[in-house]
Amino acid sequence: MTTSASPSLAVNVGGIAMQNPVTVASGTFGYGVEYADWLDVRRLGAITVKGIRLEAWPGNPLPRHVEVPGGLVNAIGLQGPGVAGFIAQYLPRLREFGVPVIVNIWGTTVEEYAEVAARLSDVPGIAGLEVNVSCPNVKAGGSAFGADPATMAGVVAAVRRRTPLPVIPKLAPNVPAMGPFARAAAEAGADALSLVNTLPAMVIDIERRRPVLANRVGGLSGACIHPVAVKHVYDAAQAVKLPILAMGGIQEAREAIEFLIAGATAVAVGTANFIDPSTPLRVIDGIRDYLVRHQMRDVAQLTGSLAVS
Amino acid sequence: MTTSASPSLAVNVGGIAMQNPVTVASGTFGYGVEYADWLDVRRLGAITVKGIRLEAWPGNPLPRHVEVPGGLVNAIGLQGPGVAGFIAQYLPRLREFGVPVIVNIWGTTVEEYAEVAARLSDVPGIAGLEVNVSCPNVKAGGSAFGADPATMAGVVAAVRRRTPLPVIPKLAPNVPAMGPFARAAAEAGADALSLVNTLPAMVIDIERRRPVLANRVGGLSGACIHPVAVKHVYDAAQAVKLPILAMGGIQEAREAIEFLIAGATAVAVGTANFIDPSTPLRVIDGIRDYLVRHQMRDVAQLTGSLAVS
Amino acid sequence: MPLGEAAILEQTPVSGGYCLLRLAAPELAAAAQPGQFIHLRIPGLETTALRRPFSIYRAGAGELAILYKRVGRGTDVLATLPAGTRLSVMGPLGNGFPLASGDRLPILVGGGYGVAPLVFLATRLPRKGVVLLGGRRAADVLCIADFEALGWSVEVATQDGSLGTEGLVTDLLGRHLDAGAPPAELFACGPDGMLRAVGTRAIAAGCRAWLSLDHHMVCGIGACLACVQRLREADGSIHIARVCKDGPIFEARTIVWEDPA
Amino acid sequence: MPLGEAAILEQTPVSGGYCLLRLAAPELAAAAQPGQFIHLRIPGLETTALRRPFSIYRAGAGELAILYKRVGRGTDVLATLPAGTRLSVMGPLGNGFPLASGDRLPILVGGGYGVAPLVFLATRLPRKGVVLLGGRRAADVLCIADFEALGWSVEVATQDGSLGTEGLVTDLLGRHLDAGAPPAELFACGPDGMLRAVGTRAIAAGCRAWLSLDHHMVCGIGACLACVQRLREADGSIHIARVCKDGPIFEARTIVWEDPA
Ligand SMILES: Cc1cc2nc3c(=O)[nH]c(=O)nc-3n(C[C@H](O)[C@H](O)[C@H](O)COP(=O)(O)OP(=O)(O)OC[C@H]3O[C@@H](n4cnc5c(N)ncnc54)[C@H](O)[C@@H]3O)c2cc1C
Ligand SMILES: Cc1cc2nc3c(=O)[nH]c(=O)nc-3n(C[C@H](O)[C@H](O)[C@H](O)COP(=O)(O)OP(=O)(O)OC[C@H]3O[C@@H](n4cnc5c(N)ncnc54)[C@H](O)[C@@H]3O)c2cc1C
Ligand SMILES: Cc1cc2nc3c(=O)[nH]c(=O)nc-3n(C[C@H](O)[C@H](O)[C@H](O)COP(=O)(O)O)c2cc1C
Ligand SMILES: Cc1cc2nc3c(=O)[nH]c(=O)nc-3n(C[C@H](O)[C@H](O)[C@H](O)COP(=O)(O)O)c2cc1C
Ligand code: FES
Ligand code: FES
Repeated sequence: MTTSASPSLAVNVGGIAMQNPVTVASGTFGYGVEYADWLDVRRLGAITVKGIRLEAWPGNPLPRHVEVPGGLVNAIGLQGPGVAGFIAQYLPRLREFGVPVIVNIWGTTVEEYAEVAARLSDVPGIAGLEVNVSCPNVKAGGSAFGADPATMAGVVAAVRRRTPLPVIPKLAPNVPAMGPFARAAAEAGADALSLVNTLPAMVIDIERRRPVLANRVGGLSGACIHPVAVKHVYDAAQAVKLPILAMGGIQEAREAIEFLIAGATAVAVGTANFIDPSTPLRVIDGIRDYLVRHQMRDVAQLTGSLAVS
Repeated sequence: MTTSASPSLAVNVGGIAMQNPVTVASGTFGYGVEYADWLDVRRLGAITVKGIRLEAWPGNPLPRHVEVPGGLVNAIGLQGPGVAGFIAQYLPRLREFGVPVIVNIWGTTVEEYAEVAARLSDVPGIAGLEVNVSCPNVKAGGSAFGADPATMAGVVAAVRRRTPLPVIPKLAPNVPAMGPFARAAAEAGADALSLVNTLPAMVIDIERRRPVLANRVGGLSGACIHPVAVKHVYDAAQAVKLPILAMGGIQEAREAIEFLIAGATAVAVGTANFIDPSTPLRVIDGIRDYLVRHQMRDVAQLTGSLAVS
Repeated sequence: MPLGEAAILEQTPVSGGYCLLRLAAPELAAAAQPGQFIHLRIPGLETTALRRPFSIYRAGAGELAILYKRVGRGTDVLATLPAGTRLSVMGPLGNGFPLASGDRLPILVGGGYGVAPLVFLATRLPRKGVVLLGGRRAADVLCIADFEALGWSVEVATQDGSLGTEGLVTDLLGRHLDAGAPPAELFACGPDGMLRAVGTRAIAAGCRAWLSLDHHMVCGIGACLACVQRLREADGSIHIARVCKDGPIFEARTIVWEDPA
Repeated sequence: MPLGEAAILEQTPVSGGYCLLRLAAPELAAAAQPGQFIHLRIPGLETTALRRPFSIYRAGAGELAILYKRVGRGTDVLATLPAGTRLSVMGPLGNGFPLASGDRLPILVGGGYGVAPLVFLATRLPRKGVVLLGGRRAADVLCIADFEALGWSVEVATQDGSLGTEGLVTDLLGRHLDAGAPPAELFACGPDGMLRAVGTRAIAAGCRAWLSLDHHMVCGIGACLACVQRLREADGSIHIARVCKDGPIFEARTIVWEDPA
């Protein structure tokens, strides 16, 4: 794929070696297999799958989503097959793609997070764990663990103790400052950071005077959250040395390049997959073109290259 | 303006009697006089002016704004004439409009906030103070005071001690949960709450690899923040009994009605003024039409009318 | 089926706010099965606007048609696009109707744009049968001529009585499900309330009813879990299916209807 | 001037990516002064898209024209709008050029779309003078015929030498500011670098230069403080002016140029 003149796109995110810096955001790409008919998933830097807890989980009632200007509000509620179901139904096929698999995990207790991590560490074919402490759509678990640095760090430390896999906490954007969260995660043993999750949001049907979503609230994703995410990525990169996996509103290579310049090592395409499944590949190509045009030999030169006066 | 058949639009926001529930958001309507040629400002429920501190303040270097999908990122940096300048240059003309004037205040220290409040309490023609503890665009002051409930409450309490005017803290949207802030503000003596300010954001010029804004970061406003603001308003209304002045992304009456249903007593139109200065009047008319259509006699029936199952 | 583009061949208002859209899409047309849908990206909408799903109305000879109703900003924009415009299309998606063996009389029940997939189905079923069409008023009842041209017998009910019987389309079902009527198999597409009523009657009459569900969708291919539907398996266990991928067509007996919100 | 709507009368590509847009706007046309601008809302852009400012190129007989260059998504969309489209227009905005008394020779200096307000100015100044026009290449030099028809003498400089002198428009200034030349007053509109150079030369030559600044704008009417410019008052104190409301035209001596970013 790369000729000698072509810049190097390979990156390493906390121990996960990726052929290029582009993965997909958890929950927007199913378990990898669903989109396999629609793009060459072997070209991705990694595949990040939908959140998994210990047991199967039904998710929220419908409606689970609503479109808003420049974005999408979802409250899927982390429906999933549980660890055993994931390993049996999806992992074999995922392994065949030959790209690193990042599993997004969550739990309703700290112990559950750790247990999920341990179980996933026993099976081959998983490259790393993204620890979701920021899902706004479940009552227990999710954002309840991500609202303050100490609680979040407790989850990260518990997971860390039970797995040799790279641990990547996924942080919430609705915080006053990302620095304290980034530092707490680093101290708790995180190998990289993933940011950001969706912004808690609510949409009301004014005719019925009811929330549109059955879950009342959901998480805002898509183009409109990109400038918010870039600020968080920049702040996290200033605070810690950990590699950052950045996401939020990537639609084209441009938004991904902003993340890299702000300090991200890799990026994930989320909501845009729904609109155009070829987005991750266009982003990979766009990053390569940018590097060529700016005479950079390695995407690492882009990471953190922001000049501030 | 109201015939006998017409529903009542009058509201009271923490002691500020407004003929209708629609004001303008601080910083998007200058000092009231600038837009007087473009709409009948006498029809507004109140006029909220740009942030004022003790002394004149130059604001940030240019560029101070950048357009993004569904929104605007600004870093004006609270440029203003200071208390004395405001009283001399703008207040006389503002008084003539005959609608309540809400002055948005800030300071670089807690004492300065209190001093500004005291000085503005000595002059006639000011209906209330909106206390900005959430501006993302100044180094000292602004969001530094709004990042945790206790610090924020300290500012509110200090202002409270120095003014008999209604005190309305203006809160930031980038918090894990609005409840603790709302409760802290209430306990510190706030008469109402104003929410939300802009979301901290960053936009990078990828060709130059520099932040677009001279201030590096700015605040995101406009349509895209509306679902985030609605959630905060709902949470605040669940947490405290204080009247809420809601803002963030109002473009038409629909978004304002969502805020009222979520629990707001009044709303403010911000960024939309720049695009269509008649927005506040269209919103007033749209709320009236909605009340008529839904056979409500008073806009108070709308406030907090959200049905949740 | 890779992600493709298709050019608009024709865009014609029909009646009652409905429009016919013909697309040049040879591969898609060749693969399409009745009951499947396409997921269209509508150009000119704001950033992050999702695709919109539409049932396949006709497919063949290198082209594919849908029949859509203008109901919101997506379909409003769609209606303005001139012939020649290229659209990004995902499809054909979903499971499609089972093509019955022919030993039972097929009865198609359609409401509103729900007739679209039934027309396509009528062209492929091995045996002709009866079509029951409903709508609020005459303008909402589409495709009568299509079915008649295919040799199907058509009965109509409108709520205002402006065409056919006054009442609901489900009122027309009774006589066809009578003990004395020939054994039937039902295929229905339309609003939830109608589907539910068709399902209830089919179950009572002991015949199968294939219902095409109209859930809002995001990805359209089974990845996001926005469109789920609880199903009761033969063994009584509950299974969460995705309408876009495992459906949109499910047999009435398996569907667990949620209480009306 | 209340917020109004104006219908597009004509939309014509000129050269070098420039277009002429004529609007039916009687009140606005009657009130417009040279150097003022209009703030246009461009339909079809995404939610929360700001208005775009454009200098008034011609005004009179119930209509108003602008000359715009396609440079981004707003002007790209603008260029697609057919005659008859109604646009929301705020204007006329800004202070406008002072209309000199006629005791000094007016010299107009324009670069790119900066010529637009100068054409309007040339129609209103009490005395005819000299116009110096610059651009990268011949296609960027607009309105020569306009000025000549008004009886002004035109000199051109292009960077590639494809029209007039090879070089910058400011190179043409020298001879007109010589000690021997008649006392002049300068009016300039164009890119920052050009304005700054014009200002520096005018100050050196002891004559006034009225510069029209091109700051990005939000409200366009002085309310948001997005477009500020520091000015040095006669007494040496610094004053922060709003380009949209207090400008866009300022006398060179008062402008405090920021260091290039
Ligand atoms: C499998 C399937 C087949 C369909 N076939 C047809 C058809 O043949 N002809 C036709 O006219 N319509 C059909 N629909 C409905 C069609 O998708 C919606 O009418 C359309 O998406 C409305 O888009 P809008 O932007 O105009 O409306 P808006 O109300 O502005 O849409 C807002 C959002 O809600 C979704 N939405 C709104 N109404 C519906 C609905 N009834 N069903 C699903 N999503 C909806 C939109 O996709 C969009 O995401 C079908 C839906 C499904 C699920
Ligand atoms: C007082 C004044 C008079 C002007 N007169 C003319 C004119 O007569 N003809 C003409 O072609 N252009 C003129 N401009 C510039 C014109 O406003 C911009 O070219 C236009 O806004 C670009 O919009 P866009 O969406 O195509 O570009 P984009 O780059 O997509 O715009 C993004 C944002 O940047 C702003 N912007 C981009 N370029 C400029 C610029 N050069 N100046 C100010 N804002 C900019 C836009 O308004 C918008 O908010 C004038 C600008 C000002 C301030
Ligand atoms: C439908 C949907 C489902 C999601 N599910 C998960 C999930 O299971 N776990 C998780 O950590 N994030 C989840 N997310 C968040 C995304 O991974 C991503 O952080 C967010 O959408 C921002 O990126 P985007 O703007 O590119 O979509 C989900 C997002 C969407 C839209
Ligand atoms: C240009 C601009 C200037 C602003 N200045 C202030 C300010 O001085 N004080 C303040 O409290 N909020 C300020 N804000 C925030 C607004 O008052 C409002 O809270 C925010 O823009 C959200 O509303 P909107 O989405 O309707 O614009 C400013 C916003 C903008 C866009
Ligand atoms: S729409 Fe995504 S799973 Fe059905
Ligand atoms: S653009 Fe708002 S003050 Fe000039």
